[in-house]
Amino acid sequence: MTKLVYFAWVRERIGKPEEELEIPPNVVTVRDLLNHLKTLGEEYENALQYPEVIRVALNQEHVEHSEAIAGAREIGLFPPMTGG
Amino acid sequence: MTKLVYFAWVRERIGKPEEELEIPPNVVTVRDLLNHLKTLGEEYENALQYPEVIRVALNQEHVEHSEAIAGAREIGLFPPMTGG
Amino acid sequence: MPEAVISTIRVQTEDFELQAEVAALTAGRHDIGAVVSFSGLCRDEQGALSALELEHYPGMAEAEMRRIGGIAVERFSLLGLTAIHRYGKILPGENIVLVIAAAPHRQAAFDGANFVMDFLKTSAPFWKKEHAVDGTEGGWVSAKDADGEAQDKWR
Amino acid sequence: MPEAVISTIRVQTEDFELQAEVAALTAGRHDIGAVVSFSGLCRDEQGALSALELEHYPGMAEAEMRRIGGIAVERFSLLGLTAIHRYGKILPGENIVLVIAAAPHRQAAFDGANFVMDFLKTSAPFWKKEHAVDGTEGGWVSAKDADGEAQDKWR
Repeated sequence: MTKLVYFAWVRERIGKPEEELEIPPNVVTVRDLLNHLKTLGEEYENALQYPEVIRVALNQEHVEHSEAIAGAREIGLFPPMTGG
Repeated sequence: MTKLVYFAWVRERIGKPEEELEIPPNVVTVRDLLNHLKTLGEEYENALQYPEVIRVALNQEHVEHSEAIAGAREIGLFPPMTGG
Repeated sequence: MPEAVISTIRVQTEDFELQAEVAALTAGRHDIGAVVSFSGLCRDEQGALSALELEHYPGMAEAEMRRIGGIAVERFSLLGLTAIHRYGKILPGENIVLVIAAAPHRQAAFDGANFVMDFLKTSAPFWKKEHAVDGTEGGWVSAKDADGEAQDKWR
Repeated sequence: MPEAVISTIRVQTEDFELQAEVAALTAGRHDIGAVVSFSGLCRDEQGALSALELEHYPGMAEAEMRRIGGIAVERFSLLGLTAIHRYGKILPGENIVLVIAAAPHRQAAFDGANFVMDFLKTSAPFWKKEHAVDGTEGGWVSAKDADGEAQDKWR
């Protein structure tokens, strides 16, 4: 099981701040994960409609969509940052 | 009579912070004034040995050495600024 | 020569005290010649905005601020760095973020604070939601292209 | 739209309060999104310096600071500007100068404060004399070529 955490409008659209998910073995990269999540229901499809804008952190570190997710205990999905 | 005011090492070398001077009519520009002052004694010669480094203000505004001094009530002579 | 230190990294709901944070950086030191502080405040957008709601990724926000700060300390040879970011509801006129950079000379302090702000904007996991004065949620603030471009000056 | 204002120009012997000066600039305003402060402090030059003695041209110092501030307010569309310069004897670790620039957005505030410092260094009539720890006068500080060159970035 892997912990997924969501923020800002990704969190609002998916409808929960976090969850534990079993990730299938054919899901290798961040990009694979985003495509996989979109199959889990309308709320995911809505949140991840434009996957290229979604920012992803593995174990609280920014990664590219090409990165492998193997070994990640916590995966964060969120929109581009707007702090500061 | 024109008021001359001196600062920093210009003041120290001339030996006074200010004085009133009668400026001869053939002294037209700032450059003329610096050359004239050098004739007034050793302390002026010492202070104004390298006239090109001396900064000059007419009525408390920076001017170039080519500027005419006509009409100045107060002329300030000082080294390059080192505040901030 | 005292060590270059990231003195303070904090994510908090409460406001910060500029003077106290500067004093914490400079107290007892005689090698600091320049301190630059940046305070980011909530604007009311010509009266349209009643509040900002700041969300963050706990843990990662601090880690990312510390990472950016470490790069700035090294790159600009800073003698001290403070970065504090608030979260929760913030009203117009209130502080959102504080960055302070201390250095021997002025340009390093200016560059250090400016660099940290540019990267904090696009890399630290914070998100702003607007609340309009008419009671509606104005929605999530969109990331600005200008913020990404602002980083280009550091390449 | 409130007027752009140079809120404060002061030349004084006593120290200043950073927090109070920032508050004076921002109090009651909801259009300021960024405040950048620069504090210049006296360094001890690896323990060699016991104090700086700051001399100034009374009247002209304030006028020149106001002139430089006015250019910065216009050029960077600042919403407020503070410039305070101390004179007299200043010990290592003490403040020498404070510049604060307020603007809607961050880069204008950074640039405004940076610009004012660059021009204040070379145009405001202040002079520093060093006092060495061994009791001797270290002499007048020489103007740095780097300070003239720092202005070139604003051309």
